[in-house]
Parts: sequence; structure tokens; C-alpha cells
Amino acid sequence: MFNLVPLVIAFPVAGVLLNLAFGTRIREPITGIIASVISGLAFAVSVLLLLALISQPEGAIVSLGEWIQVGGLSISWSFRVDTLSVAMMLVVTGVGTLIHIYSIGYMHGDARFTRFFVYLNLFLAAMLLLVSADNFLLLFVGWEGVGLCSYLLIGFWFDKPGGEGWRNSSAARKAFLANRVGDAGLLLAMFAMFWVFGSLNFADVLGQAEETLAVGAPLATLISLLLLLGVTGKSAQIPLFVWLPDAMAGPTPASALIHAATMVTAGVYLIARTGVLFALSPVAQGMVVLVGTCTALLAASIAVGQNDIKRVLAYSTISQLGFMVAAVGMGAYTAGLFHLVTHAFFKALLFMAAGSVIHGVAHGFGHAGRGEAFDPQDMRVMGGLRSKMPVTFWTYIAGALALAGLPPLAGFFSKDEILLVAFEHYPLAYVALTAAAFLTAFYIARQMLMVFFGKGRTQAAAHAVESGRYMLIPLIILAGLSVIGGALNLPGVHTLGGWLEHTTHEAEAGAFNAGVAGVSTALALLGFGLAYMLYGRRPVGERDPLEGALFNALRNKWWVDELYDRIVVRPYNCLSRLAAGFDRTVIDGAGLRLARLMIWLGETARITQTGQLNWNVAGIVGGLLIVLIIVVLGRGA
Amino acid sequence: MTPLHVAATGALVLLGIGLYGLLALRNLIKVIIALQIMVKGVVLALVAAGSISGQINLGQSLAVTLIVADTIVAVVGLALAVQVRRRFGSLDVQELSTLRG
Amino acid sequence: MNPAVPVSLIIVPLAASPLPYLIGRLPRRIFLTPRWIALAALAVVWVVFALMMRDYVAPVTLQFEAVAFQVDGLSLLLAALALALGTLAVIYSGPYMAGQTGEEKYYALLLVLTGAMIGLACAADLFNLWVWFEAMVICTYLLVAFYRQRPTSLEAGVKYLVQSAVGSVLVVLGIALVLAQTGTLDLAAIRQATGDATLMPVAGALFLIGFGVKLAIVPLHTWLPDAYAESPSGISAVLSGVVTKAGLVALLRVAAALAGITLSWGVLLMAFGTLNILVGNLLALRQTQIKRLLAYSSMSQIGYMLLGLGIGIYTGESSGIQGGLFHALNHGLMKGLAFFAVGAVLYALGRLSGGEHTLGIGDLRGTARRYPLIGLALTLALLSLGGVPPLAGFMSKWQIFAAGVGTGTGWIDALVIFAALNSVLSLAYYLPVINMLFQDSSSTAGQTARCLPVAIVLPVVLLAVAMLVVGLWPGALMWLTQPATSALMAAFGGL
Amino acid sequence: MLQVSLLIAAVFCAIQAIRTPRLLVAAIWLAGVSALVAVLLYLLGAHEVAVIELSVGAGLVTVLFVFAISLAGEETTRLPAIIPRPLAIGLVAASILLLAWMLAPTDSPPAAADESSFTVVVWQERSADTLAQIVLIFAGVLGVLGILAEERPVEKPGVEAVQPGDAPADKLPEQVGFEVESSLEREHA
Repeated sequence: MFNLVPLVIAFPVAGVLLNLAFGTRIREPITGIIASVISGLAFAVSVLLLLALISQPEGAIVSLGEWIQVGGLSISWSFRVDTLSVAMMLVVTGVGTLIHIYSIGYMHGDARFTRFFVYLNLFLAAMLLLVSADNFLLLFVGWEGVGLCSYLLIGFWFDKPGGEGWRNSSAARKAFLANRVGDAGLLLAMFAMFWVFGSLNFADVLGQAEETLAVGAPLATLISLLLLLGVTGKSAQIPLFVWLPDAMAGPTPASALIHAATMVTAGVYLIARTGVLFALSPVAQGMVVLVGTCTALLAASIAVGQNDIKRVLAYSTISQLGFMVAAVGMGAYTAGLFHLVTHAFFKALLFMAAGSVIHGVAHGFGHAGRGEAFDPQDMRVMGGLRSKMPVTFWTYIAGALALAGLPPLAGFFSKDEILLVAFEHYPLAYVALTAAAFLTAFYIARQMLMVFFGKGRTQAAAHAVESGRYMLIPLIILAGLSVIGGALNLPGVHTLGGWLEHTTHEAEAGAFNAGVAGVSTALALLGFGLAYMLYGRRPVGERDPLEGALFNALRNKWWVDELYDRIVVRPYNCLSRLAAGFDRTVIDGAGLRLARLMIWLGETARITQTGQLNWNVAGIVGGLLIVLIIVVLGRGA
Repeated sequence: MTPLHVAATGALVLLGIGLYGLLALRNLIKVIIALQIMVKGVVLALVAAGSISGQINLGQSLAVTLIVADTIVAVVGLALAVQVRRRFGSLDVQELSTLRG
Repeated sequence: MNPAVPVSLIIVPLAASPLPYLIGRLPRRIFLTPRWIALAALAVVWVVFALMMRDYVAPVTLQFEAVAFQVDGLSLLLAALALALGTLAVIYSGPYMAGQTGEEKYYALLLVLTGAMIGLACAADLFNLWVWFEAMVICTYLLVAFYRQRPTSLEAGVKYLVQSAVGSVLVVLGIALVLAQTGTLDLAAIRQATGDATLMPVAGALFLIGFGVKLAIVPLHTWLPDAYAESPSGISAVLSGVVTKAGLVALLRVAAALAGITLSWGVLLMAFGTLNILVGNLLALRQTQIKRLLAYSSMSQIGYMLLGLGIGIYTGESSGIQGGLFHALNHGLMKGLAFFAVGAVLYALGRLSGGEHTLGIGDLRGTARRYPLIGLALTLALLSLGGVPPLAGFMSKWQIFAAGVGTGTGWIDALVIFAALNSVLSLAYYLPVINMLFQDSSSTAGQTARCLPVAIVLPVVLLAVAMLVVGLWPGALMWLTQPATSALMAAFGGL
Repeated sequence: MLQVSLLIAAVFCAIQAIRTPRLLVAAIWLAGVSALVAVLLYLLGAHEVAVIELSVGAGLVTVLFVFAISLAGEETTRLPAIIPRPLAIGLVAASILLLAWMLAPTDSPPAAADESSFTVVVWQERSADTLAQIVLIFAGVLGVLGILAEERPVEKPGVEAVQPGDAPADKLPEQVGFEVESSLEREHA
């Protein structure tokens, strides 16, 4: 049964090839249906693996043969089936399939309909390779593959008119560059691991780690921190998170699949997978918790000030990823992965519902006759959509309440577990995360009120229509999952915890604490109430009720991008330039200081290429002289 | 000074003069002349080496091959020089520095 | 093995080389064109090569009077590369060079070049090695300056000729020193002879500089960008893909012969390799002409080969050597592919007969739209050169880095990290090109574009597929790298 | 002693060949170097190679130089060197002196008598070199023919692609250079 695991990857690859080969000949919905069926098949295989694992929970390693065999390095095409990887596979293929179906409706009429599904299938293949790999190199291939797909999908509408296409492709570049900084960290971590352990197989590295390295060994810290750098890139954590909000330039299903449900959680998966290494380094663990907590709080506060429906969700995603990263940093792998799963449900739901809203409003705009410049993603043009788009509204409510963490929805249980662990071990983190939870409730309530309640503020909103069934059916399914998803790991039962125990080495899980749960629920309700007072009781005009210095700060994302500029401008030293090399100018490709230095060096080097025959020969004579001097010195030694 | 010492010294001195010529001369044909001077030095060196190792005929054989090969190089070089003169109107290597950077 | 097989491997292309020339000089109206003759000759060579691979078990030494030839893994590797790129270049040049004056000389010289490189690969006599080397270099003089009516071509040819000639003179001086010291020219015998410790290192230095000119090690590299950018694209591919490797093989042969008694080659190769990586990358960073950019990128790729070989020789471990040789093969594939693909764009634009160097990166705008296959192939080649997994270039670089980290020596680790960072840096000049390829609006390529003939597309597709296969299954080239590694290990044996 | 004076004469000729501004004169000084080297070779016992050096080096090559100079045109102006003279002299002198210094300690043993015959060595023992030489000559001849070939009148119009920067051969050289540069600039822009 375990031998089926290569099929999980083979199916999406086959889908890519099928649609590449025949995509130009067959008509629009067919390619989408092929891709969705393929994704469903991968899900079916994952379910089979799940069934097999129930009877044999220790899992297996399936090897297809040697890949690279040279010197001390031996890498094989081998896949790991264990509770952790299968849990990830189920999420990726399950949510993925729903998003595929949704996309058939969403991408209807797009000139590159088939290409979109090719990218989606390619992404599935890469993501499944990432989670099922049994060695770091294979994982890295998947890691790069999802990055590439993300790049392609963010810039999918690179040809939109009026400068928007340019913005889309520069957002794609920004994401690509930020990810490569993170990838460099992962790559260096792999070198370090190979250097220390002489292998890149999970079994060798993770199995030997405790024997080879002592707790607190500098090497363990180095490797863990390099891994963390990789995580901050892929999972959009401080300091590399700036790419994710811009990534919303891509089509909404891609945002839901890649930038909310699956790819961005790869970092969480990586930490959970290499938990042994992090456990050896208290410093690195502390850093992970710090990064996760700060990201959670910072991003939640920024989300409060955004007016773009997708950007709110993007910052919300960053914030929720911060929760997960903080959780796995504390060693609470079950809590982190539990939140990963529930978040995949409700955030994919929210994104797709938001897509439905955008679709409906854009449609309404078409009906209302063209006016001046109009942004169908701006929440200020919406309002009163509750009656226009009832299904979208109700599913949205389910997702929003789950995100806010109201019992008994999925988000309540998973977030509560994280808060509980923090409460017991990291009091400061607990306070920060609870504050973030409060802000979460506030901004999602603000969004709901601005979008669905009150009266339509524009003609477009007034004429909005409900989306078609391809889009609504996945929404309903995901809404159901968001409501009942908490059942996966109910307090006292711990189904998921018992399941993952076979793979991860869990920190002691505390009992359900009514106090912690009560406080967070109360705060969530408080957030809702506050939002209702500010946005619910009177029509939202041009001016936001929160207008003021603080709100200005939030709207400008705490000037993070500007802050990066400042830090970089100060020529403290090369190190600070390297560390802060992600300022927006850098990432927009214009002026990384390092790049400037390189360009300057490049120009300088070009001077040496005089094109002068005499100088060229002088180079030869100079080279001869240098080597002769080396010989003379070598003889003396 | 034995004849061999003379030959070895001659080889190095001719090599040096040729190299200097390559660095200092700007006329393409004179550059090729400088190359030829270097070759003369190396011919001397080869024969001297054969002589030292007691195989003067081996040295001669190599020297003949060297002379032929470098005559060919000189001829190709001269042909290039003639074309350069036709296309650039000059033999100055300074003119031949449009490709740079 | 039947001695006739390796002999005919060298003799067939050389003996057949006058045929294209003579046929081409005949008055027209003849069915056989020079190109088909050359292809037929190469087909025969392929058969001979296949026969040889079938029978090859262990290195064979053949003695022709005083001059020895040796067929070992390293010879096979270079011969395979020379044959593969030579054949593809002949196929490719059909439409590319059509109607050029001197076409018949072009094909004749390509045949001679292939034969001379196979001869060089098999030479086991120091002086004979040099003669083949010189024959190879003389073939390329005309090929580089083929567009003799273009001043820039001539300029590139002149620089190439003078610098090559200086290098070759230094090599002969080194040969004279070795002869004086050991009294023999046989590479194996030189290894046996324990010589004076002063003369041999000097000879080694002269060889390093002499062959280093062809290998384009810094600071002897100055001819390279001009020659690669100015020659016809098929020749650029052969020059960059094989001729540099021939220089590398020649250097490795003599270095192995002097291994026991001279300077530490490993450290020297590593040092020059690192220098090449850096300088090549820096020079490539600000290039606006695509062929020149590729030329500089060759310099940095040569650096990786030298680094890998240096690590292997320094530590006496096979993994570094294998990585370096693997990278040499991969570079042949990748750079051949890149030059062929760029040439295809040139063909489409009608910028032939010397317009080669005028192709700016901006001219590639939107190429992938009009020619998806060419665009994809060039993208693959560039990504592979930049070391993006899972492409071929990543695999060999990975082997080199892994070998370096495996030594556990601090300063080698530092070199490896430096090289790895440079690999990331190199993307800074590859990615803009790729970006340009996939731009929406198209440059003149889109407007004046003509259809690409099969003969131009075929080599591109073949190389792209080969590169993908190697990337996904690096073991695919093991049959070449493994014997070559053991041959080199045996040659450097005493370390 | 004879050898020393011959060597000094050869070096003098070489320096003159480098120094003289006139190409023809330089070629003749080169012939002088060649002849003197031939005599030195003869005195070393290399009779055959001396003859070949005299006929090829002093004879054939000189003829070729004269031929090339008559085609390319004599040039008499002394062009100032591009590389600063002290740097050039320093580089070369340092390299050559280092070489000499490292080679100096070698005691040359008395030349042993060589029993072999030149013809046997060339035509039998090193026949592989001789064969390779034929290849080399063939390649060289093709090269010279190729480089010097005159443009064939275009037989089929349209076969040869025309490109903007391609200047007709009869244009003034300055203009050619200018055109190339300006087309490069266009690319940069």
C-alpha cells in the first residue's frame, strides 16, 4: 500500500503533460476538469495511504532507486510515508482539489485558461514532492518548484493593460527574490548538514543529530538558524514577509492555494520535520518563537488598516503563519500542525469567498455602466452584499468566525492549543499572541461589516450577482470543514496528537484550560463588538472611523517598507546592508546595495578588458610572472 | 661558457626581446616579427635540450616541427594583417580595440 | 582492443577533411554538398567510436615507434564531447552558413578540428600533444575570423592568434626544459623520472600559462569574449563547448606527468578556479550583448571545473575530480545549447555574416512568444548555467561543492561557500535575459521573423533533452566520467 | 668565443628588428636573427635543423613578410607605446630573470654522442609528429586561403542576409569603424 506514494506525485505530473500536449486542441472547461480529476486522484491515493497508516502507523520509506551517487554523497529517489507527510498530503490534495474545481468557474473566459491549470498541477506536484521527500535535496527540489510556480502564478496577468501588468510582474519578481534569499539559507543549512552528518537523508541527519551534537552546540544553532532563514522566506515571516501582500496580484484561486493554504505552510512543515535539530538549540527555538510571535502581532495590526479585501486576508495569513511558527518553535508540533490544517480550511475559504465577492462586484460594475477608475478589490466600494450574494455571505461568516476563534469552530480549538502552550511556557508570547487574536477578531469583523452589511456604496455593489456553482460548491464544502474541523483534535481526545506522535517528538501537551479559552473567546467577542460600534452602526463614509496617527501607521504597514529604506541608507557597514537587503528598492530590482556594489565591481572589472592587444599580452606575461613567483616561493618553503 | 650555455642564454634573451616587442609594438606586422623572434629563441632551447639529454637528433626533429608550425602561424597572422589593413586602413593595434569591456 | 580502432578514430576525420574542400571547389551542379560529405565522415567516426566504446575495458597504450598514444577514460570523454558538438555544429551550420564564401573550407576545418581534438585526447607523448594542440588552434584561427569582411571579426581573430601563439611558444619552452631534464618525452616515462626540483616546477609554470591561454584562466582570458562573440554561432558552441576542454585535458595530462615532482597543482587549480569564477561573473554582470555575456559566463564555468579538479587533486579523492569532469561535460552541453539557441535567434533576425556581436539582450524581447521551443531551450540552458536545481549544471556544481565540503578543511570550505555565493550572483545576469525572453511585446524578432529550419532546431532540441535527462538522472553520464576519473586518479596516482 | 659573438650579433639584430620604424627593414633584421641562429644551431651540432632554419626562417619567412608588407603597405611612423615603457621592461625583465635564475644552477653535462640519425628520427621514430604536421599545414593553408579570399559575387540574390551594420568594403576605414561603433551604441540604447 505504501508503494503507492510515487503516484501522488505522478498524477499531477501526468496532468501537466496531458494538458500541455492536448491543451490547445480541447475546449475550455475540459482542461480544468482534467486537472481537477487528476488532483482528486492524488487525494484518493492520499486517503489510501492514510488507511494503510492506520494499521501500521510507523510508516515506511519508499525508494525508487539511486539518483546521485558520488563520493560520500548518496541521494536516492525515496519518499517518506509517515503520519506527518500523509497529513500534509491530505491537506494539499484535498484543499487543492476544491480550489481546482473553484478555478474552473473563476478563470472562465480567461485567455490562458489551460495554462493556469498546468501551473496549478505543476504546483501540486512540487508541493507533494516537498512534503513526501525523504531527503533534504529532494525536499529542496520541491521547495524551489513551488517557488517557481508561485512566481509564475503571481505574474500570471503580466499583460494587463495600464501599468497593472507591470505591477503584477514586479510583484512576482519581489516574491522570487525574497524567496531566493530564504532559499540561500536553506541551501547553506543543507551544506552544513552534509558537512556535519555526511548525508542528507532524513533518517541519517535526524537520527544522528542527538548523538552527534550536544544540546546548545553552536553547529546545531547555526543549522537551525539557517533553516529559520529559509522558513522566513517561504512562510513570509519577519523579516522577509514583504512579498506576500504583493503576491495578491495573482489570480485569487492561486492566492488561496499557494499563498494561504499550502505553500506558505511549507516552512511550518520544515520546522516540524527537523524538530530534532531545533530541540538541540534553545537559542534557535527562542528565535523561532520570537519571529513567529512578532510576525503574528505586527501583521494582525497591519491588517486592521487595509482597505483591499485581499490584502487584509494576506496580512491575516502572515499573522496566522506567525501563530503556527511560534507554536512549532515552542515544540508544540501538534498544535502548530492542527492550526495549519484548520487554517488551510478557513483561509482557503475566505480567499475563495473574497474571490467570489470580487467576481460579483466586477460583474456588477459591468452592469452599472463604466464610471471612472474602479478597483473591484477595494472594500470601500462594497457594502450590503449580504442579500446579493447569500451563499458567499454565509460561507464567509463561517470562515470569519473560525478565523476569529469563536467556539466551537475549527479555529477556536487550534488557536486555543497554541495559546495554551504559550501560557504555560512563554508568558510574554502568550500576551502578544492573545493581543494578536483580539486584533484578528477586530479586522475580520471590520471586513465583514464593510463588505456585506450596510448599503451598497456604489452602483457596482448594488448590482453585484452571486457566482456560479463551480465556485459555490467548494465554498460550501470548505465552510463545513471550517465549522467541524476542530473535531480533528478535540481537547481530551487528541486524535491528531495521537496520530502525529508516531513522527514528531512532542513537547508535553497541557490539559484544556478554561481560563485561557475564556479569555481568548471574550477578547474575540470584544473585537467583534468594537468593530460593530465603529463600522456597523453608521454608514462608512470616505473617512475611516479610526482615522488618526495610529491608523495611519497601520495603513502604511507600520512603514516597514520605508523602515527598510532607512536602515539600508545608513552605511553602517556591509553586514547591516546584507541583513537588510530586502528593502523595497532591492526587491523591486532597482537598488540592492549589494547589487550596486556588484555592479560597480562589474564595471570596474570591465575596465581591465581594454581590448588592447598589448595589454592582453601583458596579462599573459603578468600571469607568467605570478606563477613563477609562486614557484620560487614554493621552492623556498 | 660552453656552447650549451650560450644557446640557453640566447634562448632566454631572444624570448625576452620578443615578449618586449609584443608589449611595446603597435604595428601588427611588427607584432608578428616579435613573435618570430620568440620562436627563434625556443628553437635554440629545443636543440640545446636535445643536446643536453644526448639526443640531438630528437631535438632537431622537434625543432623542425616547431619551425613549420610557427611559420604557418606567421603566415596566417600575415594574412590577417593584410585583411586588417584592407578593412581598418591601418595596421595599428590601437585601432583594433573596438571590442572592449 | 584492435589497434586499428583508435587509429581510425583519429585518421578518419583527418583523411576525410580534404573531401568537403575539394567537392566545394568543383563547379556547382553537384549533388553532394561539402556539408553532407562532412556529415558522412562524422557518421563513420561515430561508428568507430561506438565500436571502441563496446570494446573498451581498460586503458590501452599504442606505440608508434617513439611516439605513444593512449586511449583511456579522459580520451574517451574528450572524444565524445568533440564528436557530439562537432556533429551538431555541422548539422546546424547548414542553413546558418548557407551562401557564405568559403563554406567548403569551413566544413573541412571543422572536420580537421574534430580529428585534431581526438588526436590530442589520445596523445601520450608530450611533444605530440603539443603538435595536436597547435593543429587544433590553427584550425580555429580561420573559424574565428571567418567573417573576414567584418573589422570586428578580424580584430577578434588577431587577438586570438597572437595570444594563442604566445601561449604555444611558452609550452614549447616548457617541453625543452622537460626534455633537458628527463631526456624523454613520453608522459608515463616523465612521471617515472625523478628530476631536479628546480627545472620541473618552472616547466610546470610554463605549461600552466601556455595551456592556460586556451583555458582562459585569468589574466590570460582577454581573447575569449571577442573570439566567442565574433565567430559564427556554431563555432562559438564548439569553441566554448570543446576547445576549452581540450586545453583542460592537455593541461591535466602534463600536470599529471609532472605531478610527483613539481608544484602542488591542486592548490594552483583551486586558486585560479576561484579567481576565474569571480572575474567571469563580474565581467558578465554588465554585458549588453548576449554572446559576450555567454562568453564571460564560460570563464566562470571553467572556474568551477578547475575548482572541482583542484579539490580532487589536492585531496586525492575521486569525487572532486569526477565533479569537475562532469561539469566539463555539462558545460559542453549547456553552453553549446545556449550558443545554438542564440544563433537561432540571429538566424531569425537575419543578422548573420558578422552581425553576431550586434545581438543585444533587448533584441531577445518576446522571443519565447514567437519561438517557444528556442525560448524554452535557452531558458533551460541559462538556468542550468546558473545552477538552478534540478538541471544538469546544478548536479555537477553540487558534486564539486560536496567534494569540497567533504574535505573538512576550513579554507576549502571557504572557497566552496564563495563559489556557491557566486553561483547565486550569476543568476543576476541570467535572469534578466530570461525575463526578456518572456516579455510580452516583441522586438524586431517578432516582426522580421522567418521560420526556423529543422537543421537549426534539431541540435537545440537534442541538447536540451540531453541536458534535462542529465539533470534528472546524473548517472546518465557516469559511463564517461567514471573511466575518466579513474584515468586521472591513476595518472595523479602518487598523491 | 665564436658562439658568444654570434649570439651578441643575433641579439643586436633582434633589438634592431624591434626598434626600427620601417617594416621592410625590420623584416630584414629578422632574417639576420634567423641566419645567425642557424649558424649557432650548426655549431651546436644540429646541422639539418640549421639548414632548415636558414631556408625557411631566413628565406621563406622573409619572402612572406616582404610580400605581406607590399600588400599591406609600408609604414614608417614610430607609434608611441601604449603600455608605459618602464612597466613593459619591468614585466619582461622580471619574468626572464626569474626564469634564468631558476634555470641557472643546472650544470649542463657534456653533450653525449648521439648515435641516431636525423632522418630515422624524423621519418620513423617521430612519424606521428610528422603526420600531425601535415594536418597542421593543411589547416594553415585553408586558413590563409579563407582569410585572403575575395568576396565572391553574390550568385543567388537574397541568400546572403543583409544587415544594417555591414559596410561595403570600399568605404573609407574611418567610416567603417564609426559605423560599427554607432550600431553598437544603438544596441546599448
